[in-house]
Amino acid sequence: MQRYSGFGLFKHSLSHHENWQKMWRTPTPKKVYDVIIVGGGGHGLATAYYLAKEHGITNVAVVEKGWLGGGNTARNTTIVRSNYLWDESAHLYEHAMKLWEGLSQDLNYNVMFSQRGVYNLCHTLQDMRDSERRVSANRLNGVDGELLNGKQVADEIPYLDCSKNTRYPIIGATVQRRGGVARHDAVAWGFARAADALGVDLIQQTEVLGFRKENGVCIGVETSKGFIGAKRVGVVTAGNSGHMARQAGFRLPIESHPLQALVSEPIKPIIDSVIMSNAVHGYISQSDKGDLVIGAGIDGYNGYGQRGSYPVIEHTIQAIVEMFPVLSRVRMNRQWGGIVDTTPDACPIISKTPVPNLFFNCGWGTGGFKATPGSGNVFAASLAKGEMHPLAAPFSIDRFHTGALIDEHGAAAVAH
Amino acid sequence: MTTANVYQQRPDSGAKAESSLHQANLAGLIGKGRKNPGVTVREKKLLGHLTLRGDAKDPAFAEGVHKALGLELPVALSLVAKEDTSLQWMGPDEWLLIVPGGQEFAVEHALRAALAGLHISVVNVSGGQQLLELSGPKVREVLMKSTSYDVHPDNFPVGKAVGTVFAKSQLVIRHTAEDTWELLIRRSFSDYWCLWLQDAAAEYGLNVEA
Amino acid sequence: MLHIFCPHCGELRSEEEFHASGQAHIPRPLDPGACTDAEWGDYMFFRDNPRGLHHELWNHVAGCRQFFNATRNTVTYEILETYLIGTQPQFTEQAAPLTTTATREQGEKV
Amino acid sequence: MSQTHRLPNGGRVDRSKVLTFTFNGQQYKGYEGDSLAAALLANGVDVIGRSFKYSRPRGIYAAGAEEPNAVLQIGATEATQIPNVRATQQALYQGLVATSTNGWPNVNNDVMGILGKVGGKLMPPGFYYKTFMYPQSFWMTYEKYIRKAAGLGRSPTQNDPDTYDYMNHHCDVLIVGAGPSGLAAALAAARSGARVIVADEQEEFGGSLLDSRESLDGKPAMEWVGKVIAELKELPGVTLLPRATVNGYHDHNFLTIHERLTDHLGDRAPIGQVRQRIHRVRAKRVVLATGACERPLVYGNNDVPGNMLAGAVSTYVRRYGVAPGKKLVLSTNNDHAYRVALDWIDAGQQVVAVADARSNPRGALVEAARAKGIRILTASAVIETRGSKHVTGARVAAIDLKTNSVASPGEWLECDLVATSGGYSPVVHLASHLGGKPTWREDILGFVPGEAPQKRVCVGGINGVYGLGDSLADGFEGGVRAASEAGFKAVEGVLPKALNQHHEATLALFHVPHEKGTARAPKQFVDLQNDVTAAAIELATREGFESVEHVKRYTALGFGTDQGKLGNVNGLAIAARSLNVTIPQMGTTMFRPNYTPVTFGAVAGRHCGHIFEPVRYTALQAWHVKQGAEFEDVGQWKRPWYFPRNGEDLHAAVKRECQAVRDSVGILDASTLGKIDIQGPDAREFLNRIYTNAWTKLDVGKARYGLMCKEDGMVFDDGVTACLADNHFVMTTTTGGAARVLQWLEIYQQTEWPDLKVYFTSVTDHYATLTLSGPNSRKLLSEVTDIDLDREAFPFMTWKEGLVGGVPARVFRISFTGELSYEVNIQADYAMGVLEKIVEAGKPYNLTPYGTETMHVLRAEKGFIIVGQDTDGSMTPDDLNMGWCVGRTKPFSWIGWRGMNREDCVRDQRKQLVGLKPVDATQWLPEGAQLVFDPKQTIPMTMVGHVTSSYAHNSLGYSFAMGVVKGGLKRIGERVFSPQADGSVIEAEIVSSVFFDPKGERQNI
Repeated sequence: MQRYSGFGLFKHSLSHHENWQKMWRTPTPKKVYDVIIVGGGGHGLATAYYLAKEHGITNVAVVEKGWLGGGNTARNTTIVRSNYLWDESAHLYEHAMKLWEGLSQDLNYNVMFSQRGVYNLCHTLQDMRDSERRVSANRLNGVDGELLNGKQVADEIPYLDCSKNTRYPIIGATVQRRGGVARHDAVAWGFARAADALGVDLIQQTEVLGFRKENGVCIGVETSKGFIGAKRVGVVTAGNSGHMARQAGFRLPIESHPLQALVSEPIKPIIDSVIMSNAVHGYISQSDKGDLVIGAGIDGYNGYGQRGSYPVIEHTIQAIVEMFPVLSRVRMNRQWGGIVDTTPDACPIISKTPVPNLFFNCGWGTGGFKATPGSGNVFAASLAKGEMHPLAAPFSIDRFHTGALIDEHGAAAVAH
Repeated sequence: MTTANVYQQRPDSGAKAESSLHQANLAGLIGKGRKNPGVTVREKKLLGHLTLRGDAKDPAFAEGVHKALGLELPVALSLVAKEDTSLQWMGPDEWLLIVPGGQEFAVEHALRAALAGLHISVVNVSGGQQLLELSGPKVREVLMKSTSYDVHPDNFPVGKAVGTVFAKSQLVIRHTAEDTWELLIRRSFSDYWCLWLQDAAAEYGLNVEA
Repeated sequence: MLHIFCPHCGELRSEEEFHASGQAHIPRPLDPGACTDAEWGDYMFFRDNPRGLHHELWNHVAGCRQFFNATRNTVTYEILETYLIGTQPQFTEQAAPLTTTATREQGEKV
Repeated sequence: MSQTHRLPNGGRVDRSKVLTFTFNGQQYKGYEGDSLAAALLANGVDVIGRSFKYSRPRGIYAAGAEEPNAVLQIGATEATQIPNVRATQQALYQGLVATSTNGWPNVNNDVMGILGKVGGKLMPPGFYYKTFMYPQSFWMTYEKYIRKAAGLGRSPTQNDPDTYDYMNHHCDVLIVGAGPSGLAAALAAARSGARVIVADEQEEFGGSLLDSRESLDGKPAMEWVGKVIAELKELPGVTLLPRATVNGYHDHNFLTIHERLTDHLGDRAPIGQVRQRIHRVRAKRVVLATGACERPLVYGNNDVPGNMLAGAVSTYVRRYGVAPGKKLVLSTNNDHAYRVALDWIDAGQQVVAVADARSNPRGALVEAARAKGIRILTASAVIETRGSKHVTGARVAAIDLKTNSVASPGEWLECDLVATSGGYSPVVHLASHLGGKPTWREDILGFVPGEAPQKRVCVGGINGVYGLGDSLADGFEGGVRAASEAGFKAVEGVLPKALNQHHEATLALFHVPHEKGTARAPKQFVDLQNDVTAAAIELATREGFESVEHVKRYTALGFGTDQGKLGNVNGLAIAARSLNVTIPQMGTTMFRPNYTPVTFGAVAGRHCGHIFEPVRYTALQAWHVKQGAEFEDVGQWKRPWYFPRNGEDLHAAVKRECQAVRDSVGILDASTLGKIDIQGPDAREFLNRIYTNAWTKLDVGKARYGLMCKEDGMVFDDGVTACLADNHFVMTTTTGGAARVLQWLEIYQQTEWPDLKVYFTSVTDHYATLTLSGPNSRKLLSEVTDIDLDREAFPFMTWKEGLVGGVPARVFRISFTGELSYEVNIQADYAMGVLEKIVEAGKPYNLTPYGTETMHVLRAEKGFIIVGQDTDGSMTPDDLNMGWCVGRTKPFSWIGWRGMNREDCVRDQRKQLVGLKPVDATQWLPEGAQLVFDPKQTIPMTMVGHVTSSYAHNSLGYSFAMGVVKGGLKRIGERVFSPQADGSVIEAEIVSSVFFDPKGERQNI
């Protein structure tokens, strides 16, 4: 792999950048792989990378029906945090957070992970109770978190309307200072480049149409370019998981909904951190390019259209203007939608399935991006060993039968 | 066996009564608006409101209602009225009956008598809602600012009544005469509606009538 | 923003008046006690979530407060029909084309 | 010198109305009717900004929505600042203040520009992915400077003084664009009697006719426009919206229009007017007459001020009477662009030469130019331009498209304006917002709308129909079609005659070759706003980015405020060539709303400030305010939280209120609790199925507490339900749960058990509820009621009707405080009168109003739960130690029963609700605090539960709490610990959750 550095950049500038290598190959699929990852998004690419790097399994293919990182990796609001309430989630997301913290160096690709701090605003007494509960749990789980009072919030977040005149006055907030944002595309490309360098085949423009089973055991995937054999198959197709499960012959406790986001025109820095509010339903950060990146809750109905309902956009912007009245004259540039796979307990499914050797990693709802390295890391370990990684084990499909849900709803009605 | 508990809820007389707009101080705005206002607001307060439920497909139900009220059951999205009494379709098994204040007890008895033996429900909701009449040449514009329902007369002729969204909540809009409309507002939301309407009508001029 | 024909009101109304309540035609098991945990879990949580025709339950919350069913394409968002609770859809994945080419939608007054 | 570049006559500006404006601190003059861009050009302003990445000087490039460079900060005061206004779309007004958004110390002498020149080479696309990685800790510092340099304009730092609103419309036909085809469509549709809305983004209707050389019926084309507008205005049902951009095409023919009502008058709306309005339109049919947008050719240094779109030059000359130069060189690959040469000559300026990439152009306009003696260099193009802050020359050379190379050294032509035209791109944005993929048409070298299920008709330029006569006919036909599909009978009409000129085909040239090759040539910009060059696109493909989305994301092509209106097709063409595929194989990126940016305030509408969301009040609100209550938000309700007296804080007030209730009597406004009237012969059976406990034996006159679970067995609401008659009940719910519970009942009745005969009606608003609680409540109430309050006659958990304060009331004897209590329900209209009588009678008893906080304390002392505070959606009744409320033998498998018997719900060591008593009675356990058995363990600790409710100030005299603890009910008497943020640990004993009057004697006196 051609290493990236400031010096390298200078050297290439002398030859007018005519000699940069391809970031990844365009391989022809082999007949059989040790592991096939279905889905070339951030999670899938990370899985492939960690399979190769940490488990020495390099005979791996990532099969992607479109282009790498073209699903929710390309359509989210790039927030990274790990301040989840329940132990199982906190441990998983904190695992991801630790990987984020060295990811650019690990991948030799700047994913621009920027620990600007993530604030969750409190508007009611119950918000304060829930926040104390979450921050207290975070602290005892080794996840950083602070609970701020109204005055501290006003001091830390300029232009936030902390007056008593608002409809839902802000009375406090939690902050995770290690939380922040990352450059979403770079995450997919960085993992892809590093995985490719370790020998992983990235097979784009190839759709998985079904799973071939022998004696009920998965032995490979049927694709638009023919059958590809595999000892184990991991499916990581956010926004399409229900459909893939149907191809494999079972159902999931998942419904796919549109999740919308929008950006403003680029403006000079005004929002320095990530600010989220469940009560008024909106969250906002500012990208390095200057766009205000804004999102809200999911649309109410199932949809695979990568677009959502206009009233959701209205409500979101109303929330932003309510929180930051100074932004009223700034203008919205572009809106879009992703497709999120939601589960009843707002937690992912990282699990074996009724089909032996077929594993699913899905149901991340609105929280997938922030988990990318952690999700890939534990899924890779599970695929390598054929047994679920301890951090992944609580996220099995079985919990929807036994009742052992990990209910993040209370803590994350508008999770991201 | 008594099927329902019905009691006279309104005091005889002399008791202090406040409509839901009392605290929004609509009364304080009476006569203080612009001349030739685009919108005139009038409270129709302290009327008797009864929610009637029953099976529209059962002829006995329709007959009973007619017997008690002298009104035909209105079909979907419509309103029938006789003098100060109106009966409005609210849903396939639900109607809203509005009668002059104080009559609701007697009317409920009459209805229950006429519908005896049928599976019905009559509920006095007089304290929870009231009518707000909007009239004037600019009412339609104010409604267009407030609801995504089509209020053009082609779609919303006089005599029609619909439940829909209004600003960030829900209410019923009734078209009662060419430039006259009624909003059926819930008590606890009254303050919000009042502020909303004042704001929406400001550019056209708003007058409050007693 | 969807335009939904309420079969009770007999009109097309804006999405804002409605609340989506998930997949339709999921009857509550008549004898829950006879269900295994897995069966009960399936009833509560597992859904078809199709890409294409979806039969779903809607409530006209701002209007007549009634529930009804709709057959909607989850990719194009076209609504092929709305129908009363207790009745069956005309359009099903097997029986109908995924998109209609009809120039008029249900309830459209022209 | 003023308006040096203003032509002596011509244009649609009103020269009698001189307007003064300021740009970068300097005052200029312009005319009414000018755009800001036109006025700047009239004053010879070259450099209006610096580019995003390389800080290169930039000038006005276009005349409309596609402008990439002239993106300015507008506003005379801090509160009225508007970032990123396109000068081409901003009408000039008296006193307008504009500044450049980049450039330090100013746009003409920019330090970053020097850096850009030096460092530009180090900033290929994606350079930031390749560097700034080491050392790890430095990224935040690098980033700080990157952020400072990025962004265009700035947000105001004061609140917006203006207001915005919505207007909802329903129409038969919405026509987008009021150019020739749109107006023809409007005539056809409107004459049929349909409800028609015509929206156009420009200051006035006319579209391309506003600067057209062409005539209709032998008269200037704008005369026809005037006639059409006059006719449309007379027709009922027609709404004309100029200055109104249709920004989004959403599902089911819902479109949003952003109308700028006052932006042409000033930076602040006149008093009493809204600044901007969003029209939310549901259209039966949509006619898209959005036209086409000229695209430039890509050549070296094509960004130096003085390079301009050919059509824009014509616009400035003919519409504004402004000549943005003297000596023009035109580089084109098509016939249409020749009109700029003719307009330029007509304006008395010099055309140096036309470079036409085609080898033998013979179209009508070409011949007209030849006839005027204009020098035409064929098979040639402008290869590059020169000039630092303004163009001083252009090199025209022969090009060989087969080999994609320069075929002659060419010659440098001295000029001060280079007009460029690379053909036209139909404006397919709206047609594609819902995902309909546009299709490439090789004959017009542009994407046209693809098939889509939407009920829409595309007419004119968007279809690649460019001739005026054809466009009118296409528009009219489209209008007829739209109206008839919407149910109207179209009437025939006669269209004005246009001279249809012979146009030859456009040549497929996008990127002009350079001898040095793309990587080494002077920068050839594809996306001017984002500084994306042809070399950058080639580099992206070289590095393996093969999909259009990848190329776009890697280079930032099309991510600007112009969303790539000029650059996208050129970028695609370059990428396609580089990957050796065709343009349609390359495909397009997604088009998403908005077409042009929309003010946040306008999208928010009036839903901000005091009417952001509904506030709900009870009938007693005025009284609460008079008593000085502090309020708490509970759902949409404002509820009195506590009633401070004489400067008391929360704790002091609550302690006093608690004591008053325990000692004498207090009064609470409980009107916000949900109340549902339930009638029908199956009401009782329904309650049996929906509640966890049994209702079969509840007699008329009695009331009972019930829990509701979801199918998973988790508690989701609770309340008291009373039997009013055999078939008649009234249910109470939590305040926040009222709407949810009613929905819950309805969904089961309507979809699951339609055979059960029962009706539900909300009476939450109908009744006001006054709770009198305390040992003296009976005495007090007896003074204002005729009801027999005797203990035997009116026992606990029953209800009576009678007069209270002279008003008929239904009184429930139930208790949430543990004290003797009465809940008085009266029709809300009469609540205030009744309250006043009770308060008067209460004076001797020190009747004390109390709020939600005191209510919470008193109920916690009794161990009563609050759903949502002591529960979180993961607790069964058994977890709450409320197994007594579970009907384990009810015949029907009620909602929740099966769920709470799943494997995980019946295991040991579930978290259970218990009381917690800090060992140090003065310590307060924070609500939410996590609990552990072993405080000395290392992190991550094993947590065993958390505090749900906690009160240090109460009637007990010591701090106590409720909380959930793993296996807690079997651990009564054991200790738990709560490690705090400050390192301290609070130790507490696990106790029964009933702290006060465990036998329940006081409520039963």
